[in-house]
Formats: sequence, C-alpha cells, structure tokens
Amino acid sequence: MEKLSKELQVLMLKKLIEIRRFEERTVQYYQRSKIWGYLHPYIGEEAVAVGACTAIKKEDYIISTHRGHGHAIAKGADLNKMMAELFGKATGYCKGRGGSMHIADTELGMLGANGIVGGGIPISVGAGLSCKMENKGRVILCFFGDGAANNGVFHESVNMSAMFKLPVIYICENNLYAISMCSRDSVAGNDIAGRAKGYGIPGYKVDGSDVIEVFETVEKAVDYARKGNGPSLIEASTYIFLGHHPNDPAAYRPKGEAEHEKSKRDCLTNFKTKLINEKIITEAQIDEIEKDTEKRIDAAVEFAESSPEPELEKFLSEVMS
Amino acid sequence: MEKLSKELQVLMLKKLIEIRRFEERTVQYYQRSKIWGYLHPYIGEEAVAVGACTAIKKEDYIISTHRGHGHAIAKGADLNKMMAELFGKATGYCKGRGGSMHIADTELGMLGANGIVGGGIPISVGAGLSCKMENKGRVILCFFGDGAANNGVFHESVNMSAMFKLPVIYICENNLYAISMCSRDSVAGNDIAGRAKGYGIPGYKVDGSDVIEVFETVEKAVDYARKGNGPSLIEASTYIFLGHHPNDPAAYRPKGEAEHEKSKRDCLTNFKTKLINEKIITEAQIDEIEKDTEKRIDAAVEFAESSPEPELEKFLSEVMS
Amino acid sequence: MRELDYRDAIKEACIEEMDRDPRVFLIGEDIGVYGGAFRAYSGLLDKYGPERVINTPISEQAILGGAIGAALTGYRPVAEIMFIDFCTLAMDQIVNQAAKIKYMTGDALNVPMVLRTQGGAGRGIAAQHSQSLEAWFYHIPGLKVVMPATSYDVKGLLKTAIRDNDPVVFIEHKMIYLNKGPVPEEEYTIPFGVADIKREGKDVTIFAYSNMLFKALEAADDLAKEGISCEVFDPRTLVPLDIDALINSVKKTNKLVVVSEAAERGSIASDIMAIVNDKAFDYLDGPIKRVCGLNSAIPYNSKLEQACIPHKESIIKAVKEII
Amino acid sequence: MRELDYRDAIKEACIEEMDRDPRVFLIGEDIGVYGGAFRAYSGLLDKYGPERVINTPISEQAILGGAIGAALTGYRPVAEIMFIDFCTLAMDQIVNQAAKIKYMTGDALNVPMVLRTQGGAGRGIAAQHSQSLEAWFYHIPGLKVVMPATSYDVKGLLKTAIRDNDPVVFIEHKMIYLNKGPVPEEEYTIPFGVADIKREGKDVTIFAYSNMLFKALEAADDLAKEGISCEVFDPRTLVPLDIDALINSVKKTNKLVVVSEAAERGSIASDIMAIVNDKAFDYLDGPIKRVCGLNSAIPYNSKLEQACIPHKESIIKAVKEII
Ligand SMILES: Cc1ncc(C[n+]2csc(CCOP(=O)(O)OP(=O)(O)O)c2C)c(N)n1
Ligand SMILES: Cc1ncc(C[n+]2csc(CCOP(=O)(O)OP(=O)(O)O)c2C)c(N)n1
Ligand SMILES: [Mg+2]
Ligand SMILES: [Mg+2]
Repeated sequence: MEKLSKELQVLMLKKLIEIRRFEERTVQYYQRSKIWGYLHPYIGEEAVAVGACTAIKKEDYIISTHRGHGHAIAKGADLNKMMAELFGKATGYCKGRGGSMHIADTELGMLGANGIVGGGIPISVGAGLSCKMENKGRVILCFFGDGAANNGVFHESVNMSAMFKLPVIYICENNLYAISMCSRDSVAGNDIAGRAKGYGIPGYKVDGSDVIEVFETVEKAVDYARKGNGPSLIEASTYIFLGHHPNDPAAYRPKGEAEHEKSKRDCLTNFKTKLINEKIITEAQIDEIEKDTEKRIDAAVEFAESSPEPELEKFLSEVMS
Repeated sequence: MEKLSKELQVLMLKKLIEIRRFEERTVQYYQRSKIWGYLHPYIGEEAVAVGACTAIKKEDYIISTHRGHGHAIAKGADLNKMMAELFGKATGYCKGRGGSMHIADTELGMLGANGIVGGGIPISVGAGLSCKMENKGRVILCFFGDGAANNGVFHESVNMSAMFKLPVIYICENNLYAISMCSRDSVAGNDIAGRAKGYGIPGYKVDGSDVIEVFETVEKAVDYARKGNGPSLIEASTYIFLGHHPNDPAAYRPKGEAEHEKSKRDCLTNFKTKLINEKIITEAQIDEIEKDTEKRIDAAVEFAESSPEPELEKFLSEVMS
Repeated sequence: MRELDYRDAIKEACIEEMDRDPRVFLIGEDIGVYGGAFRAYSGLLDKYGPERVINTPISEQAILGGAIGAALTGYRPVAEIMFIDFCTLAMDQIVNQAAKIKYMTGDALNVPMVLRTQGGAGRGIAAQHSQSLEAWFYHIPGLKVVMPATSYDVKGLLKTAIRDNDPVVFIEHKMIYLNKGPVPEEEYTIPFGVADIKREGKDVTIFAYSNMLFKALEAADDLAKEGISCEVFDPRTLVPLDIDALINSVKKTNKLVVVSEAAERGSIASDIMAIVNDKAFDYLDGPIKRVCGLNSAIPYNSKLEQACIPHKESIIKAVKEII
Repeated sequence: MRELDYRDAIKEACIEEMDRDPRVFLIGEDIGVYGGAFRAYSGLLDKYGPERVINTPISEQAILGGAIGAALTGYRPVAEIMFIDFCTLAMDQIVNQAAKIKYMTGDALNVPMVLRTQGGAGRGIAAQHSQSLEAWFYHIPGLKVVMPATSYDVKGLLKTAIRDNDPVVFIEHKMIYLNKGPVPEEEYTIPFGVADIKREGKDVTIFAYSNMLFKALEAADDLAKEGISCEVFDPRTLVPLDIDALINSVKKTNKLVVVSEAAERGSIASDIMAIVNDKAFDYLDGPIKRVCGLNSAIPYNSKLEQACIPHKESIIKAVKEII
C-alpha cells in the first residue's frame, strides 16, 4: 500500500461522497418527476467505480452500463452536464437526447453508458484493438453486471480479447441482483471470476465494498494489460442498496438482507472510518468535503433547472439530415 | 469395457463404415454436380458421432450442425431419404427444400442440422427443458464445432442448462479448424473442455478418433444427466480430413499436417485394426460389411436418382398458405 | 361487462391456456416472483411453480432457443423478451430457426411457440427501449405477427397464438398495460387474420394498430365533430392480414390513411399502401397517406420524444389533406 | 477501359483506402490467409499484416463490437459479416449501438465504420444462407445502406463508405463476385444518394438494384425488341435514396416497376412505391408494380429456389401489365 498516498485516498473518499450524494439527489428528483424514464442508482457500489477509475489515467478509456453515473463521475464527468442530461436539457451531455443510460464524453475517454445489458462489452474489444494498434499503452476498463455476465456477448468478447491480448480490464460488478434475479440463481457455478481460467486469463475476486482492494487489483490488471499481456477479469462483490430502480421495493429479496448488507458493507461509511482511524483525515475535514459536495450538486441542479429545453427545430434539422 | 459387447463394437464399426462411404459418395456426386449448394464432409470425424450416438437410446434426441450427415446416420437415418435430399428430390428428408444442412427426423429424435454455426446449441436447451419436464429420463446430445464454441450462444446455453440441471450433453468436435481458422488461434486458453469448470459442470477431453473412448465418456455423461445431475461438456479432439468443403484445397494448413493426421488418427482404420487384433472380427467379415454398405449406398443413389423433383405447384401451395 | 387491464387480460389468457394444456409453459427474464417487467404474470409463479414459469438469466438467445427446442419436442412455450429492442440479441433464433424450421425441413418439424414482447415510445426511456420493430418480423416468411390494442383483443389473440402450430410474434405496447377494457367472463378466442372495425365510418378509412389505434379513435372523435366520418380499421394481426376487409373498407370510403408508430422509412405502413394500390387502385379517390414515426432514434426528452411519433393531430391533418 | 471482377474492385477499394489512411483496417471471419469467403481479400494479409487484416473467431457480436469500439476511438474499421443471414446474431450491435450512438449521445460520439456483407439467392444454399434482408437496415434511422451491382459502383461506393463518418451497411450479392466490369485506373469515389440510370428509356421506369439490376437490363433488352423502351434506374444507395432522380424518371415515363429480390411482404419495394405515391402520384399513368421474391424461405432445390426470386420474365410480365 506504499504507493497509495494519503492524497490519493482522500481523493477516493471525495469521489465516493460525490457519487453517493449525486445519486441520492437523482433519486429525489426522480420522485419529483424532474428526472424520468429509467434511473438505476449506483448507491452502495461506489467503491468499484472509484477504486477502478483511480487506477487508470485520464487518457485511458472506460465503458459503462445502464447503472453508469458512478463510472462517469469516477472518471471525472462534469456534474452540471450530467444533471442537465438527466433533466433532459439541451446543456446535458447528450443534449437531452440520451438521459441516464447514454452518458458519454470523448474528452474523458468515457465511451458511453448503455441501455442494453452487456451491450458495451464487445465495444470494449474494439477500444482494446485501437489501444493495441495505437501502441501507446492505453487500456480500457469495461464495467458490467452479474446479469450481463450470462449474456453471450461476454463470452465472445472475453475470448476475442484474450486471443488478441488486448488491454481490456473486465470488471464485473456482482451486486447480487439483475433486477429480481439473484446471481446465485443465474450464474452457473456462481464464480464469475473463475470463468477467467476458461480463457487462459487472470481472474480476481475482490470485495467491491473495499475501495482500496478494488484499486489495487485493478492496478495490477492495468499494469499487466499495459505490458501487452492481455485482458483480466475482475469480479467485484458488492450489493445494490436500493431496488433495481427507485420505485422498485425489491420485494423479491430475502427479508433483512438489504439491512444487513448496508450495515456491514457500506463502502462509504467503512472508508470514512478507516481514514479517520488511520488519521488520514478528520471528521471535520470530511464534513467539509460533504458540504462542498452538496454545494456542487446544488449548483448542478441549479444549472440543470435553469438550462433550456432542447429546441425541437434544431433536433429535427440535426436528426433528419 | 465389460459392458461393451462384441456385437456393439461390430455395430459401431458398421456405422463408421456407413458414414465414411456415404460421405465419400456425396463428395463424388458433388463433384459431378448432382449435389450442389454447400456440402461439409464428415470424413475423419466419424468416431465422434458413432461413439456418442451408440451411448444413447432411440428415444433420446440429438441436434446437429452444418457438418451433420454423420450424426444423422449414427442416429439411424435412412440413407435413401438422405441421399434423395442431397439430390434435391421430393422424396428427401426435407422434400428437397433443405439440402445437406437441414436434415431432420422427428421419429429418430433428430432435431435438425443447422446452417448457422452454433444455431442448434440453444435449441438443445429447449429440448433439455422438455426432457426434464417430461421426466422420463431422456437426454439430448448437442453436437457443435470448435468454431461454434466461441460464439455467444454456447455460453448462454451451457450456463442456462447448468443452472437448470438439464440433461444436455454438449459434444464439441474440435477438428482443429473452422474453415481456415485453427482452433489454437481462436479458442483462448485452447481448452474447450476446461471451460466446463466455469459453469460448475463436468468437462472431459477425449480422443475423438477413438470410438470406444468417445462411447464410454458420453455414456458416463448420459448416465449423469439421466440421474438429474445436469449437463456435461465433452471436447472430442478430431481432425477434418478434407477441406471445409469438397472444393477447398485447405491451403491454409501447415504442410504435411493432414497426411500426418490421416495416417495416425484415422478412426476407421484404427478401429478395424483393433477389432481384428482382438479377434472380434475377421478381415473377410469386414469386407462383407464394406460390400453390403456399398450396396446400400448404391441403392440410395439409385433411389435418389430415380426420385421425382419436387413439384412447383405443390411447393407453392404449401409455402404460401 | 367486467373490465380488465390489458395486462390482466394477458394473464388470464395464460392461466386459461396453462390450465387447459399442460404443455404450455412460460419462460423469460424476471417472470418469477417479479411477475414480469410489466407485471403481466404476477402470481403465476406461485400458481404454477418454477417448472412452468421459468425465470431465466439474461440470455435472450438461450431463452428463445429454449422455447424452440421445447416446441420441437412437444411443448408449447410462451417466451418473453422484455423489450422488442432486445430481440436484436436473438434474431437468429427467431428468423433463421423458428421461422424457417418448418420450411427447410419440409414439414418434418414445426415450432408451436409464442414470442411475447412489447415495443413503442412514450416512457422517456430513449433510443434502445422505445422502438417499433414489427416491420422486421412482418418481412420474414414463417412468422405470424400479432399486435393487439385492447384487453379483449389481447386475451383472445394470445389464446389463439398459444394454440397455433407455428411461431407467433406477439407484440404488445408499453403504454397500454394499464388500459381497461371489457372482457367477457366466458371463454373466447379470436381467429388470426380477422380485422376489427373499431369505428364505422364512410368518408375515410384509418388503418391503425396497437397504441396508435387510440390516437386514431381520438382523431375520429374530433373529426366527427367537423362532420368527417372516419372508419377506424384495426388489423389486429399484421400477418396474416385481413386484406379482404381492408379492401372492402377502402371500397366504401375510397380514401385511406395508414398509421404506424414505427419510423416511416420501411415501415409496414408502406406495405399496406402497396397492397391497397395493388388490389384497389381503381377505388382510390386520391393518394393514400402515411402517418408514421420520424426517421430518428427515439430521444429521452419528452418533448422531443413526442415529436417523433404520430398523434391525434397528425392523423387529423393527414385525413384533411385527402378529404 | 480495363475490366475488373466485382470482387477485385472491392479489393482495390480496400487497398487504396488502407494506403491512404492508416486508420482503416479490416476485421472478420476467414479474411486472413483464406482471403474471405468470396476471396475479395486474397493477398491482403500478406500486404498489411495481421494487425490490419484481423481474422477473428466466429463471434459476430464481438466482430461488430470490435469495429464500433475502434471507430469510437479513432479508427475506421471495415467489418465483414460473411452472410447477411448471420447479421441476425449481432443486430444489437448494428441497430442499438452503431446506428444509435450518435443520436443518443447528442453527437458526443460517432461511429465511422463499414459493415460489409452479402446476401441473395441462387447458390442452392437454402433458407439460412440466401436471404435479402436490406429492408431491416433500411428501416433503422442512423444506418446508410449501399447495394452496388457493378464493379465500377462497388469500388467507388466502398471508398465513400470507408470515408463516411457514420455507420454504413454495405451489401453485396453472392452471385456477382465474378462479374467483370469496367473500372478506371484513376482514383474515383461515388457520392452516396446519387442514382445511376443504367439504361435510358421513355415508356417505363424499372427500379432495380444489386443482382436484380441485371435481370432488369435483360428484360429491357427483350422489351426493346418489342418496341418498349425501358429506363433502368439503379439507386445504388438505398439510404440515402436519390428521390429526386427517381421522381424525375417517373415524370418522364409515367410508369414504374420496382424490383427487389427480397420477400415481397415488407420489402423495400413497398417503400419505394409509397415514396413515389407520396411525391409523384399525379404523374403516374397507372398503378406501380412490384416484382419481388415470394413470401417463402429460400429452398435448396434449384427449380424451387429460382421460383422464389424475380427473373427477366417476371419483370417483362409486370412491364406489360402496365404498358
Ligand atoms: C439485453 C438486455 N436484456 C434485458 C434487459 C433488461 N434489464 C435492464 S437492467 C437488467 C438487469 C441487469 O443486471 P446486471 O447486469 O447485474 O446489472 P445491475 O442492474 O445489477 O447493475 C435487465 C434484465 C436489458 N436492458 N438488456
Ligand atoms: C454464425 C455463423 N457464422 C459463420 C458461418 C460460416 N461458417 C460456416 S461453417 C464455419 C466454420 C465452423 O467451424 P466449426 O464450428 O469448428 O465446425 P466445422 O466446420 O469444423 O465442423 C463457418 C465460419 C456460419 N455458418 N454461421
Ligand atoms: Mg447486478
Ligand atoms: Mg471445426
């Protein structure tokens, strides 16, 4: 852990807080119908995005899922543009055309969220190809869920990138559910990381609520990829705190499971405690961060609220051309 | 090998001969343009179909591939109807509508060949579901190639059947090639059987040129499936003697490879020698079988030649209804 | 008559058919405890158990392959693909397998299965969750395509679909699951290929199906106030299509507006035009009008989204252009 | 002018574009030593090496995802799906990803890629290897659809496709790879959306593309002998479509026959009819005629197969019906 400076740890804490508070706010605005369509909160899983994205550079790529706000923010996305997109405004990342499931930013190497489960996985193969052809040591992190791991695209993509030794790091966020389907009932063998062996690539299982463990494992895989050794598959065990979407009461889960997980595996609470215990930060400093974060989210909401709706004429002239 | 009676071994020899001679003849008629479209000879791989189909009962199912004649014959298909189909005649298995890649026979539990690589794999899941629901101990053998193993359908199907413990026996015929693509260059990790572990199911690698080894392994997997334990994955190493199709000179293969393989791993020659050595059969008896087989294939050709073409009116009235 | 939600009418059809025929089963994602993404199956897992209400991993190809294989071996599966947009992941199984098995095996095999799915815009869920892709299935010989709009039709047609010996693509619409409509207590089925004139009229025929039927009815209401009498023609099944009834309607009104929510280019609206041109050109008092979706992916923002699909107003405009 | 095979014209286009732009690369099954199923790429592996001629496993989704991801990050892939029938395995990548990424990210991303594939009947390879599925792609906003018939067109249009900033579905035909045709030595490109009148005439316009162009030209030859003058209109690109040129041709001849090899129901022939009806109804001297494939899966037997697709004779018959 020597490499892991205090600064970096504080940075990670900031990101964890930023995502958590952003997501909480989006749920509020969803309930108030400012945001509509589908919204898939990342609450409880923040350590995966933050640990992983901290292990790569700005010029590296990521590709995301329907539950993608955390990945975008961890990679450095602009909160204003994100919130504006969720509010369907012209100033949003996608000019209000994409909403929650399609946020992308070339500047940040954020190659897009996706409404299709697993839809981004093969695209990461292509980004991997270009990283390899370009030969500048870039890598791509490919995020996907436990549900996506059962789709055919996962297999084709991991196999192809392994065959060509592409610098793709597959990060499976096993949050135990795919809507109502528990991963124990859908992943035969119940060992997604273990599937790596079948492709002759490294597989790792990490505690996805431990941002440091995620960081260190992803760093190892990134290093391996940059050296031209090819892909790795990381399974991060985590837990989805809310239902699949804000209005899902998650009645399909065993009673008490969510409470238990939340009390034991809250990545944010645990990391705060750790940093305080290790005297890397004080409670007061954390409060400061929290306040600052709230302020920035307030500003994002303000930006979103005050931004104009997309113009129909402009839309029509652009899409129909 | 106690279970393996002399009679059964002679029966397997007969089937090996039947397939080999049938396939040789189809290649001849393809070259003479009696058969057209696509033809994918099974020559050299006969032991897989014969070993596997000998391990199941008449009421069990099989599902096949574009290289499917061997599977059909091993399951007991009528040579007349097969040849007639290849000749495009009204008396063929598919009334001349399907040709080489679509032979099916419900009576025999032959659920169809397939022009789509991997297309039959998920269908075997459905047959597995029905075997399980019906609960009479039936199983299905699902044949596919090394090329198909890299397609997404393989993953979805194996995972789902493993999850539901369906009686599907996946038999991968690794004949080293998928058209020009060598399986060493396409299967990451180069261990298809090894992928079974990732799904928590048994995986076996067998010498696909050894009909007894195939038989015994499939028998084990069938037994396991009939008991309700779920699927197995068997990788049979074999070699495709001709090119991908009769006109493919297979210029993409290393020089001498085919000759070497043919001389060492001809399942038919080897099995003949074995049975003679073990005094299970005499050369004269083999000659007898060969002659009888030729006669039956002559008859099939005669049947095909003399059969009527499909009637256009009948076709139109049936398909357009 | 009692009224049922569209989704409850679906459930009732499934219950009746599952009770009638032990070979019928359901397969799809989140159809167990969750009861399906639109809750059409709620309670069915409890009622029939996990062998007949099969909740699957996110494996669209294996779901449909699962249905096809079971259909080939004597069962009658109803497979659900949660959004028609996700059919893109399994078109091989639908188009190269289910649709063709009977043709290419010369009737040796057949595939009695239903693919239930839903499409359409209106929920702010953007480009990958709002498509109307019926034209794809419509184009493939070997597939029947059913798109019921009302509770009555969805129940009667789903029962017919389950009893059909060939693959049926059964397409619902995400905006109408909670619509209520009369459904008799007594059992009934609705034959394929029989259109339903949802409103009689004499000045113009409006061909409309699925959610667009309701827009057409609204337009007809408004137009009636202006003295224009619209016949609203609901084909209910696109394949087989009740061509005779359509031609008869056109012979009566001599004018036709065809409405489809799908992107105009290559939509089935064009095909309906072509059919009527082929068969009733001489009865037409002017060009047929299409009212379709824009040739654009569906956007998230509600204002933009609504601009991409037909409405009462666009139908009224089209009618007035040819009246 | 020198003559080149259709397939060699494809190769020449690739060579010129790969030499011009290092970001261009090829990806697909059996495109290495084997040179592609129809040998359009023979020799290219030797010339450009395995990093620019990427031979893949049988993984259609990863091939297209591979192209999309590379396109998003600065490359210009030409991905090959061996048969259009196999696109069914990867429609999500084509339709929900490639076609929509630009729309749904509000232009944040774009996907400059070409999907090369081939379709059509005539080789006795039955239902799963003989389809004409262009109508599917035609229906999806965000995809350009190119279907060249001649060596000249295939070369010029492929170069344009590779330079295009958005996804292009480039559909060849399996029966014409060995057709020879004039191709200049000098470099040229052909813009999208510009039709080519392959034969001028005044009595009737025949709209035909891909392999059907040749059937239309044969029909026109025969009809000329009977004094009927046909204008043979080759759209070359279906999206964008050169509507102006088509309308002009119809204004001249006042009659239109639309030919498509695809199954008639829901084929693009219907859409062409609809467009001309919308824009030039008053110039038509009678109903437009469609000449299309039967609504059947393509059978193996040659006699049956040929009965499923249009021929010179069927085009002549249609022309005579409206002349
Ligand atoms: C191909 C496809 N099938 C089904 C869906 C519907 N769907 C949306 S999210 C989801 C669950 C995804 O589970 P997982 O991959 O574990 O991600 P999580 O939601 O847990 O983050 C499903 C089934 C979809 N969007 N795409
Ligand atoms: C989905 C799909 N992709 C590509 C093809 C073209 N194709 C036909 S056979 C074949 C090779 C198949 O290899 P394998 O599965 O190993 O079977 P083998 O031919 O060796 O028996 C290919 C690529 C196809 N038919 N279907
Ligand atoms: Mg999950
Ligand atoms: Mg092989």
